Amino acid sequence: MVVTLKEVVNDPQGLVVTDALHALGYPQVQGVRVGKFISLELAEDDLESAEARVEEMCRRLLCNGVIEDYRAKLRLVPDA
Amino acid sequence: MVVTLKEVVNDPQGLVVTDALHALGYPQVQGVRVGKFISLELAEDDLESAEARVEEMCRRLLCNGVIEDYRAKLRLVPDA
Amino acid sequence: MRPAAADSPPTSAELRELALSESEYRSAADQLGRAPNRLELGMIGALWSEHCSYKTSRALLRRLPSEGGRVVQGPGENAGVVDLGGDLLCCFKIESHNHPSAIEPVQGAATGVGGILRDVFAMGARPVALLDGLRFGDLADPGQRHRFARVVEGIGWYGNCIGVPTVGGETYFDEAYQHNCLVNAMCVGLVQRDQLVKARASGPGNSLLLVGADTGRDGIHGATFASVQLDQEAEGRRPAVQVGNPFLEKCLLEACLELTGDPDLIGLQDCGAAGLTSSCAEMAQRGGVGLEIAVEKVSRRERGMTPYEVMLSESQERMVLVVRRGSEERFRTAFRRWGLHCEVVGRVIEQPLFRITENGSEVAALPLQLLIAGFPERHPVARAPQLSSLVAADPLAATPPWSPEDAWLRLLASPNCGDRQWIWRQYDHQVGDDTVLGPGGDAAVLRLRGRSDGLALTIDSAHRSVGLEPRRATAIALAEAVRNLACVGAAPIGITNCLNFGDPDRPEIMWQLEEAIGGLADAARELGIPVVSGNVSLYNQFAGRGIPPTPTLGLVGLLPDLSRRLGAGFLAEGDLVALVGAPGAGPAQVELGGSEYQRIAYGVLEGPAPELDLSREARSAQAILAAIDHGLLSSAHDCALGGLAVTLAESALLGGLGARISPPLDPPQESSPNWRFGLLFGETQGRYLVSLPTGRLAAAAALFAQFNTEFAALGSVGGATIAVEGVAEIGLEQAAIAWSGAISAQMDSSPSPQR
Amino acid sequence: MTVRFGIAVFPGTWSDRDCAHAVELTGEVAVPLWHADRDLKGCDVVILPGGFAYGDYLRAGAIARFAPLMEAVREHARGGGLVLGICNGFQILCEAGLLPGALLRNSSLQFRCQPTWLRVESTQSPFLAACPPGQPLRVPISHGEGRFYAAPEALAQLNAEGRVALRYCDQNGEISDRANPNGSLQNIAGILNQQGNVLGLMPHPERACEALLGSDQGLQLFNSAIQHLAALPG
Ligand SMILES: Nc1ncnc2c1ncn2[C@@H]1O[C@H](COP(=O)(O)OP(=O)(O)O)[C@@H](O)[C@H]1O
Ligand SMILES: [Mg+2]
Repeated sequence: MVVTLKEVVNDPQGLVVTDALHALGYPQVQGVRVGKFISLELAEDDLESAEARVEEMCRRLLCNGVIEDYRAKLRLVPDA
Repeated sequence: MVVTLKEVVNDPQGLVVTDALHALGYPQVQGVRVGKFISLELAEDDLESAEARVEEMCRRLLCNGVIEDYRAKLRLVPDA
Repeated sequence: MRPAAADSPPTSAELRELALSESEYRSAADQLGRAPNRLELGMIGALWSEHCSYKTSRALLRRLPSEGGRVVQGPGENAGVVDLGGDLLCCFKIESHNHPSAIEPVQGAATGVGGILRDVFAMGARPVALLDGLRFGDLADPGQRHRFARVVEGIGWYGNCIGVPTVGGETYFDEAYQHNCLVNAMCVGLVQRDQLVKARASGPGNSLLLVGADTGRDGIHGATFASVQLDQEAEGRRPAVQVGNPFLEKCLLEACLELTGDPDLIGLQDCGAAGLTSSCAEMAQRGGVGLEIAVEKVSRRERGMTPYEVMLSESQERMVLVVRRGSEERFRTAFRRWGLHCEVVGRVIEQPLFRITENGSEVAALPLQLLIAGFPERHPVARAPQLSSLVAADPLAATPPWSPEDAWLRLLASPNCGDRQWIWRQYDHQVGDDTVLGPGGDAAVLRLRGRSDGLALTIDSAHRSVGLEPRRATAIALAEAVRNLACVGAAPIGITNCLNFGDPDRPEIMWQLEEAIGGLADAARELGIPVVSGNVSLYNQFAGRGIPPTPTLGLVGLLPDLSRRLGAGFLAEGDLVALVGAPGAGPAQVELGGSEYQRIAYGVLEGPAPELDLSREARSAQAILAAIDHGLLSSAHDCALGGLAVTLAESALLGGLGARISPPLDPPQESSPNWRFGLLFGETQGRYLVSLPTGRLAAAAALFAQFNTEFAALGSVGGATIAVEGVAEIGLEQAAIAWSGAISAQMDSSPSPQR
Repeated sequence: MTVRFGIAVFPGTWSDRDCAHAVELTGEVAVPLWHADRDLKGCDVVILPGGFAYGDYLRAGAIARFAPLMEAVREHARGGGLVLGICNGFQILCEAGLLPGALLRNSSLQFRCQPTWLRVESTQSPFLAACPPGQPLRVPISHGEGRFYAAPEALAQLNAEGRVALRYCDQNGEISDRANPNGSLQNIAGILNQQGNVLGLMPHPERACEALLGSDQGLQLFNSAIQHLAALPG
C-alpha cells in the first residue's frame, strides 16, 4: 500500500529532492512528495476479508492518521 | 514512482513490521517490505520524453542502484 | 582424512573469485592431502584472504610493541584490553570499512560501526564511545559532498540508534581520496575484570550457538572483496553491500552483556568478515579444539541456500557462543526475552578439525591449522621510489600567492582546518551521560563512574608528508596523538591502529607499509605505549592509482584527576599566551614541508617533513601534564595542522576571545624572505599553545624549566582581533565566519535528499 | 516518603540508564519497567525514556505503543498518575494518543545533537511547577524526528488550554526561528495532556543534571515532580 504525508503537512524531503532535481537540470519538475510504499503478503483466499484486514492494519499501525493518508491495492496471487 | 530494496537485500524494517503485525494478531501476514513512494509532477506534454526523463532521474538521484530497484508509472494530467 | 565429495579442480576464474593464487591453491591441496571440494575451497579462500589472514602485513605487524604493565590483551582477540585499575578494563579497537563505504556510503559506513561495536561487546565490554576517521576527496566536488554527507549519515544513524556516543574523530579532504574514501571506526568499551570474555571454544561436547539475524546471501566473499582493488570489477561484486540493523544489534548487545559472567558461557565471538567460517574457526583455533556445524540448523532469511552460502554469508548482527552442554535452553530463553532467536548449530569436538555436515552427511572437513595458519605468508618486494629531489626541495622558494592575512583566513576556511561541527552535531555525543568533553577539542573526555579519574580518546593520522617520508610522518601521528591527550590532561595508555594503504604488490607501496609500521613501532617503543589492537586495509586503489599511505592511530589515555581537565579555548581576558616545547630559538621555525599551507597555496607536496624529537615530545608531554596537575594553566592546545597561526585562531575562536602574541622575530639567517609564512603556518612538531593567569607565570616558568622544556610567554588573551605582532592580524569576527563555514557552508548549499 | 520513578525499557530504548542516573541524583528510587510486563511495580512516576524503540522503524513510537506496559501506563495516566515522555518517549505518547500531534523528521533532514534553551510556557504541570518563571532552561536535544506537528484546531486548543509546556528559545528566552532546531510548529518542544499529569518533550532533561556535563537545569523537572508528590495529601 502507499502511505503519504497529508497535503497540509509539509515535506522537507520532497522540497530537497525538488531542488536537487532542478540542480541536476530538470526544471520541468514541479513538485515532489516522498511517502512510503509498503508491500505486504497476506495468506487469505477471500479478497473481501483481506481488504478489511489491511484496512484495519493501516488504521492501527501502518498509517498515522494525524499526519498520513493511505491507499491500499490488493491483488490475488494463486497459491501464495 | 516506487523505490524498493532489491529482493536479495535485507530489509530490517520489513522484518520488524512483520513481527509487529503478528503481535497485533495478524498471523496471516507472510512478509512485509517497506520502500519509498515518490510522487513527482512534471511539466511535460510528451509522455515519451517524460518517461525518458523520469528514467534518468531515477538512475541519477532517486534510486540507489546498489541496493534499490525502481518502477515508475506516468499519468498525463490535463493542464498540470 | 576422508575427502568429502570430491569436485573437479577449480578453474583459474574460480580461484580469482576467491582471490586465491594457483600456488596458494596447491599449497592448500598439499596440506590437505587431497583436492578441497568447492565448499572447502570457499572457506579456505575466505580465511586466506588478506582481510582475515593478514598474510602480507603479519610479518611487519610483529614489530609493533604490544607489551606493557597495563596490557591485559594484546593483538589476537577481537579487541585489545588495557587495565584502568580498580578491576576496570578498557577494551578498544579500530577497523576500516573503506570498500563497502565507497560502494554504498550510508550502509557501508553504518555496518562498519556495527562491526566494530560487536568486536568490543564480544569481549563482554559495554561500548561507551565511538570515534571515526574519515578521508574524502575535494569537497568542491558535488559527488564527494554527497558521499561525505552519506557516510556521516550512516555513522550517525547506527551509533545514534544503538545509543553509543560518537565522541570524536578525524576528517581530512584531499583529491587523492577521490576514488577511495576512507572510513575507519573505533569503539571503546569498559568491562569489569571478572566479566571479560574470550573468543575461545573449549570442552568437547559443549554447544555452539548462533544468535541474532537470520542468515541471508549477504556479502558472500566480502572478505575477499575487501582484499582486491576497487575498480570496474566492483560493479559485479555489489551484492557484498549490506543493510545494517542497529536495532537488532542493540538487542544483541544488551542480551550478550546480561550473559557475561555466566559460568556456563565459555566463548563469545562476533560474525564479521567471512561470517560463520571465520568466527568459528578462530574460536576453535584459539581454544585448541575442533568444531562441528550442522549447517541445516542455521536459520535462513532466504530459501534454497547452499551450505557454501550459509558458511560464507556475512549477514550482519550475528554472534556465536560456546556454552556448557546442558545450559543451552537457559541461553536461548535469555535471548528470546530480547526478541532474538538463537539456535544450537553445532558442538565442540576433540580433533582440531572444522567439520560441516548437512543433514548428517559431511560436506566439509578441514584442519583448523590449515584454515587459520596454513596460508603462505606473502613478502612482496619493497622498494623506495625516487623521492630525494622532492624531499630536498625548499618549500619556501616559491613566491607566496597571498598576503599573510589572506592566507591565514583561507586556511581557517579550508575544510581541513575549519570547524567540524557540521559533522558531529549529527552524532549523539552525549548518550550515556559520561561525556565531559565531546567533539571539538584536542581529545574527548569521558568520566569513569564512581572514580575521580577519567578517560581521554583521540584519533590521529600521519602528517601529509607521509607520501615522502612514511616513517617519520607516522611517528609524527603518534606524537601528535600524545600531545592531544596531554592537552586535556591525560597520559596515553594504549594504541589501536588502522593501516590504510594501496596495493602491496607495488614495491613502493610495500615500502610505505614497511616504513609506516617501522615508524609506529619505534615511536611506540620510545614513548612506551603498547599497540594492543588494530586492522589493516590494503588495495585502497582505483584504476591503478593508490591512496596516500594513511596509518590512522586511536589512542586511549587516563586523566588522573578529572576536575583538572582542560579545554583548548582561551578562558579569560588578560590571561597570558605561551608556547611550550618549541625547539631552538623559539617559534620562528620554517618547516613548511608537507604543511596544509603548502597544500592549499601551491597544491604540491615537497620539502622535508617536520623534525621529530621523541625524547623532547615525551618530556614536554610530561611537563604539560604536571602543569595541568598543579592547576597552572587555563587552556592547552596542540599546535599542529596549519601551524601557530591556525592554532592561535582556534584557541581564540573556541574561547570567543581575541589574542595578541609577539614571537621573537629572529628568522634563521639562511631562510628566504618568506620566513613569515613559515612562522605562521610551519608545522613544527612538539609545540603546545597554552594560556595561563598572569599570576601563574613564575610558577609555570619554573615548572617547565624543571622538565627542561621550552616555555615562552608570547602575549595575552583579549581584544577583537587575533594578531601575531609584526606579521599578521585578522578580526575575530572575520576569522569566526571563515572557520565556522569551512564545511557547513559548502555542505548546506547542497543538502542530500536520499533516505 | 521516597518517590518511585518507573523507567520503561523497550527493545531499542537507550536513555533508560541516563534517566535512572538522573533519578538517583535526586535521591529517589529508579525502577526498571519491562515493556512486556503490565505491572508498574507501584511507581509514582513513569518515565518513557529516549532511544529508538523497535528501531523507530515505520514511525518513531508506532510499534512501541502496543507494548503491554503501555496499557498500564494508560491506566496510570487516566488515574492522574505522572508520566514523563522524553524524546522517543514523547513520540510514543503521541502515537499512543496520550498526547496530541505527531513528531516528524527534522526540517534539516538531519539528526541533531546540540544544546537548546527552553522557555517554560506553563507551570501548570507537576513537572514544571518548581521551575523559576521566566528563566530559560539549558537542555540538549538529540533526535532526527522531533518536528512537532498538530492540525490547526489541535494546535489552537493546546495554546488555548495552556498545554504548550516548553518552547525552544534563545539564551534570553526569545522565541525565534534561529532558536528552533527542528522546524517544530511554534517552536514547541514539549506539551501536556489536559490534566497536566502527562508531559512529553523532545529535549533530554536527564542529560542536564550535572554541571560536569554542561548543565544541571534538567534536574528541575525531576525535582518539581518530587515536590508535587510530596505535597499531595496522604
Ligand atoms: N595494524 C595492527 N596492529 C596491531 N594489531 C592488529 C593490526 N591489524 C590487525 N591486528 C590484530 O589482528 C587481529 C585480527 O584483526 P581483525 O581481523 O581486524 O579483527 P576482527 O577479525 O575481530 O575484525 C585483531 O586482534 C587485531 O587487533
Ligand atoms: Mg571480530
